[in-house]
Order: sequence, then C-alpha cells, then structure tokens
Amino acid sequence: MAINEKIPGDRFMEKFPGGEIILTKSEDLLKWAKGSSLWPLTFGLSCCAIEMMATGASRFDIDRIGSGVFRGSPRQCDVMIVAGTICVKMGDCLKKLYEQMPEPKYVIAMGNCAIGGGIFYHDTYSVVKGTEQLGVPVDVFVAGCPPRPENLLHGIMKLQEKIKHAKQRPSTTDQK
Amino acid sequence: MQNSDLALQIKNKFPSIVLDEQPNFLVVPKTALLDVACFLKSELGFETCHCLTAVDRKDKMEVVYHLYSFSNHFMLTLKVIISLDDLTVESVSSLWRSADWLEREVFDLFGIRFLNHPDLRRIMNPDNWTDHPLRKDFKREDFIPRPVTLGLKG
Amino acid sequence: MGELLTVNMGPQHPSTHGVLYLELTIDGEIVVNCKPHLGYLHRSMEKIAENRTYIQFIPFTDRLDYLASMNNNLGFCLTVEKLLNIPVTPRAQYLRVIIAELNRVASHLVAIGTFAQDLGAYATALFYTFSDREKIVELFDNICGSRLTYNYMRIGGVSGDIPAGTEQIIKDFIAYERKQLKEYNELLTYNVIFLARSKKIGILSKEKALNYGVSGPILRASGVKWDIRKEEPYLVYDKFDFDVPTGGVGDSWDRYKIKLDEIEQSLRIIEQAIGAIPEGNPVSKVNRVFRGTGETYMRTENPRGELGFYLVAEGGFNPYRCKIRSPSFSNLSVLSELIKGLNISDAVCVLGSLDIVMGEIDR
Amino acid sequence: MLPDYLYIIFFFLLGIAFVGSAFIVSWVLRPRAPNSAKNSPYECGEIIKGDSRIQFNVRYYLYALIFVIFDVEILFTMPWAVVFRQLGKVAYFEMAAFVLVLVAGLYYAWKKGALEWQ
Repeated sequence: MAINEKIPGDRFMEKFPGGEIILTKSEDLLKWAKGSSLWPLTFGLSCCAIEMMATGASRFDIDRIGSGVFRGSPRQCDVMIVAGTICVKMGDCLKKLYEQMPEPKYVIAMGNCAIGGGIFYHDTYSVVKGTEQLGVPVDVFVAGCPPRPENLLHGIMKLQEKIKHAKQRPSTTDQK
Repeated sequence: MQNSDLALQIKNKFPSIVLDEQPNFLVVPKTALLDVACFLKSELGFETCHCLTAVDRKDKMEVVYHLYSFSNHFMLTLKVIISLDDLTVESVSSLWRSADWLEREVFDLFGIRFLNHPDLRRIMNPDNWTDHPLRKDFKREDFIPRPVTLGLKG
Repeated sequence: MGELLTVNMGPQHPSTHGVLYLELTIDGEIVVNCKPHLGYLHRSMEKIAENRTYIQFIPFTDRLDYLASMNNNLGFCLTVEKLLNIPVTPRAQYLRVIIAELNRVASHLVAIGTFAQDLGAYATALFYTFSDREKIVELFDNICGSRLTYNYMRIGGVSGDIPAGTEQIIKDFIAYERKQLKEYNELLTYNVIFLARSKKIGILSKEKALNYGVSGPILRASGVKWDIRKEEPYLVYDKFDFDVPTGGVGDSWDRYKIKLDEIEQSLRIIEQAIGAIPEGNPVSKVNRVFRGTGETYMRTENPRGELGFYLVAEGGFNPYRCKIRSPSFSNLSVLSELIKGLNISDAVCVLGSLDIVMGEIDR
Repeated sequence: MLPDYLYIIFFFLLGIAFVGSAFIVSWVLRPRAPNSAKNSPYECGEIIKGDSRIQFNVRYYLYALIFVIFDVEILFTMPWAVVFRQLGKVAYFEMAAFVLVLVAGLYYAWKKGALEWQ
C-alpha cells in the first residue's frame, strides 16, 4: 500500500499503511475543527426563528452537524443565523452584535426577509431590505419563507464546506 | 341592548351635546368625549376599551373606540372627528389602562396628540423619527410602492 | 435598598420570546421598575394592507402571530366575509374549525415547551412538545404545502379540500395527544420544582385583567369565564359542546394549566367536527373580485386572545384602513405591573406564562 | 527527605505547564482584529443605560461565603474519598463528624435567613 494513499472523498488526509495514523496539515485540522463545531447565536427575529427552533428540536436535530449549542451571548458564538425580518430599529442592534462576535465569525441569512426584504420589500417604511444593506457580510443565504429545516441544515453544511475549503485564513479586515 | 337605546341614555344624561347616531356607531364631539366615556364606563358597564384606532379621511381624522361591556354582551363603536389643524384629543387612559399603549400607537402612526396621557412617546418607530407613517400623505424616498399589477386597477 | 442598576433585557435575549426589549431597573435581584420598548419587529403591516387587495393581504396575516397562522387567516377572512357578506359553504366551515383548532393545539404546545424551558427544564420539555407539534405541522404540510405560513383560507372558504386519508391521521393524532397530555401532567404539571417556581408568581387580579384589555387564556386564568367561541359563536362553534376551563388565582401556574386544559377541549372539538363534516365543495362560488364600501369589526378567539380586525372599505379593491387588534399587545401591557417586586428569574417566568408573540405585537 | 518534595514540585510545575499551554496555544492560533464596537460591553444589542459600578447588595457576599465553605469541604472530602476503604472505620466517623459540623453551620445559616433574598 502506498505510503500516502488518499482517503476517498476527502483530499486533506493521507492514510499511513497501518491505517491508524492520519497525516494532515495543521491548517486543515484547524479548519475541520472550526467547521464541525459552529455555535450559533440565538438571534431569532420572527417566523424563521420558529423553524430554527424546529431544526433544533428532536426531529430535524441540528446537533447532528455539531451546531446545536445555541449561545445567548455573541462572545461565545461562531455563526450568526439572521432568522427573520430585520427592522430599522433592530438594524443597529444587529450591526453591533455582529461586531461583538469574536473573530472567526460567519453569517447565515435565513429566510427571504434576511436575504433581501422578502415579502416586506414593497410598501414598507420600517424594514431593512436584507442583511447586506447593514454592511454585515453574509456567507450563506438560505432561501425560503420560512425555509424548511432541511434547507437550514443544508445551509450550515454549505458553510462547513466553505470553511474547509477556504484558501487563506479569513480575517474580516480583508473580507470585503 | 342596541345602539339606539344607548344613544337615548346618553342624550338624556347629556342633553347639551350633539350626538350623531349612525346604524352601527355613535359620533361624539371631541369636547364631550371624556364625560361620555366616564358615563359609559361607570353607569353602562363598559369594562374594557377593546380597541382604539384612527382613520385618516384625508380631510379629517377619526379616532375610533371599540368599547365592550361583558355584563350585557355589547360592543359599542364610538367615533370622535378631529380636524386636521388641531390634532389633539382627551386621553381615556385614566379610565381604561388598555388605552394607554393603544393611544401611544395612534400617536406614533398618525400624530394625534392625546392630552394628559401619562407617557406619550413613540411605541413602534424609532424615537428620532418626525413623520407619521400611516397618514395618507406619507411620502418618503426609500418607500418603494408596489408596481400596479396589470390585472386589477385599484 | 441598595443602589439601583439599569439592566437591558434587550432585543436579543434567549427568554424574551422574540425581539422585546425590557429596560429593568433592579435593586440586587429585585425588579424595581420595568419599561418595555417595542417596535423591533414593526414591519408596517397596516401600511401594506392599504396597498394590497383583500386576497393579496391573506399571506401577510400568516406572519402576524406566526405560531397560529391559520387562526389569523381565519380572523381576516371572516372579517372580509362579514364586510362584503359573502356566503361560506358548510364544508368549508367545518374544515376551518378543525384546522383552526389543530393550530391552537400546535400553538399551545410551543407555549408550554418554551414556558418550561424558561423555568429551567432546559430543552427537555421543548423536545417533547415540539415532537408532538411536528405531527400537526406535517399534517398541515400535506393539506396546504407549507409548515408555518399556510395561506390556506380564502374569502368564502378554504383553498383546497383535505387529502383522502386526513380524517384517520387526525383521529390517530387525537388518541396519541391524549396519552401525551397525561404524560405532561405526570412529568411537568405537578412537579415540585415546577410548582415552587410558578405558583403564586405574577398574580393577575380580575379587575386589572379587564382594565388592561387582557384576553384569552390569561383572562380565563384570572377566573373570568370568557371565550368568544361560546359568547359570540362564529362559524359552527355553537354545534359543538366543549367547556371553557377557568383558573383559580391567576398566577403563572394557572396560565400554564389553562393551556393544557384548552388542548384537551380543542381535541374534543376536533373529534366532534371530524365526525360531522358535510360533503360539498370547499369554497363558495363567488365572483372572485372583491370590492365594497362600509366598515366592520370582527374578533375571533386566537390561541393568545381575541384577535380583532377593523376593516374600512371605500369601494376600491384595497381596504381603505385595516386595523389589527392583537391580543398579545394588550396582554404584554400588564407585564410591567406584574413583575414589580419579583426577582429577575420570576420576571422571566411571568413573561413566559404571558406567552407573547412579537410578530403580532409589533405588526 | 528531598525526593518527597520533588514530587510536589513536579506536580506543581506540571499543573502550571498544563494551564499555561492552553493559554499559549490559543494565544498563538486565534486571529486578532480588535475594534471599538467589539470592546464595548455586550448589552443585548442596545446602548448601555446607567453605570454598572455601583455598591452591590450585601446578599451576594453572603451567598459567596456559604459557597466557599462548602467548596472547601469538598476539597477535603475528595482525597479522603479516594482511599476511604483502606482507612477503615475510624476515618469514616472522623469524616462524618467533619461533614456534620458543616451541615450544622448550613442549618444555622438557613434558619437565620441568610439564604433568603428578602
């Protein structure tokens, strides 16, 4: 057996002949750890929050992909799931909370309202038309009104892929 | 218990005021609102102010009170007409505590000032806003109207 | 009486059931004063209503009280039918009653789960009640294709008939849910810690409840026997016999127990309605372009209280003014009076027992 | 005599190294992008109202005191619990007496109302 026979399906790890030892770069190990333990911030705004709770509940079980620990304070979170309609009054709170999250942080815009105002795009005076308008960089958009729990799980898996395959260390200073 | 005998009782209690009686609501002049409301609450048993709102009729404003009496199962709709140049009316929050927040919301969305209301400030919109959104003449540049669909001409 | 500290129990908080901002002034652990700030989910629904036709506004009513979307749809459609006096076919009336009561059960299950979570039963109760709710939500998924925002009711009936096997699914669910209710009573309702945490906390007297315009389970918990489905029956509620559970003292435990009993009553209604569904098409054949003049006010029994719609029409396709009287708005106004003098953990308990939904408060 | 002390020193250094390595590794690996909003205190997203440097209520101190007592008690019962089978009956009653004294202290604090918040 060749010394660095690749493990099928993942180009990071190479298997030693004995099979017990796996050789990988520390960078990839770090990315794998970051990706599989994304702690979301409890940031439910409106109807999508109920679907987020349903994803957290026992049937769709967000714990399978490692991000079931919903933290209350932004200091202990990795991902901010913006679930619901962002209103003008809530806009600066959202911006401040995003700033207060420690560095490797990601944003999932869940639901049409968080993506681009959704059903409240026309004839409203108090709705921010999407998270991007607040200057908060969004990593994954999960469409739907509200998106089904499977969509949210798919969105989080897409984020995990994005983290694992990120080329250089994503520091937000040059993320724009 | 119908609108008519209610109007009758109010008329003989306050002979001076001009009461305009419609099929399903009563219109009370602005000045006599507080004493009629007191009378309704104390003698006629209207325990709760179920809903309080305003309608912008472009040339005048209407403040609409839905008062409900649990004892005789009747929902009275009381209206007060306000002219556009003097948008103030007496506050009934001293009688019914539920009117407190409802009046704050009407002030926030319509700009009608409620006199001697305990804490009259905006409830829905940020405090630094100056315009009142639910008025018919509400104009803003970032207000995106829905394109008129071809089918229905509104 | 130490120095007072102002704490923001702010818009982003795990136990405020949405984006509610309570500015608490506390002395140590005791809440001295509470000042609620609303508007963090104000999506200008009433301004939208003035630029939409009656049918186009129905999806927006889903997003008012997003835990009981069917009941909001029902409330709005009944108001429009009363305003434009549109007939409703008998089958549609029975379907509406069954589905509205199922949605009431689903909404109360969420309220019970989050209330127990607020008292420290971290997520265990939530998992139980959410797995029950999943059964109802899956049923709604089969009936109208969506899990949360259904847009199922139409003016004059419902959008589509229920698929073939639905009666049997509902019957199985009723049997299953009754077993679950017994389990909740054993597990949670008479649990010593649960009683110690919620008995005698946030007592709401009858007069104060009426004065603040409180309605729904909270009013019944304070001892007022009042249910719109009994007092002013709409649809076919007068054909079913169900009783109105009222509580004793009006504390947080009573408000919780009322919701459990109401689930039992809703199951009874569904059972009787399932047996008596008449045949016929689910929506009345009417000219689908609705316009009219006049004004009307109609209220229905939402899981959280009396949801009222005040519609003013001036002849156009769109309503001239649509005021939404939301029950949680008045229920929440009692909060600052109830929690003066309690400590913070009890304030969270009272807020949980009031069971508010911010989408309906901020409209 | 000396080697006995060596063990203690060795374990002491091991403890420090263990804790220190955790700090050092995380200090090396974590990205650093401090900005003004991140350093401001977290108040649920809202602007901070009032000042947090106030005289705290004395109740908090009483709670902390009672906690420290029972924390120290566990500190002593832990090594005993490891070898209590070999120590025989006498050590058992000794420890029981120690625990009973503390329970009496708790009973006194409870009846005195130190645990009530009012």
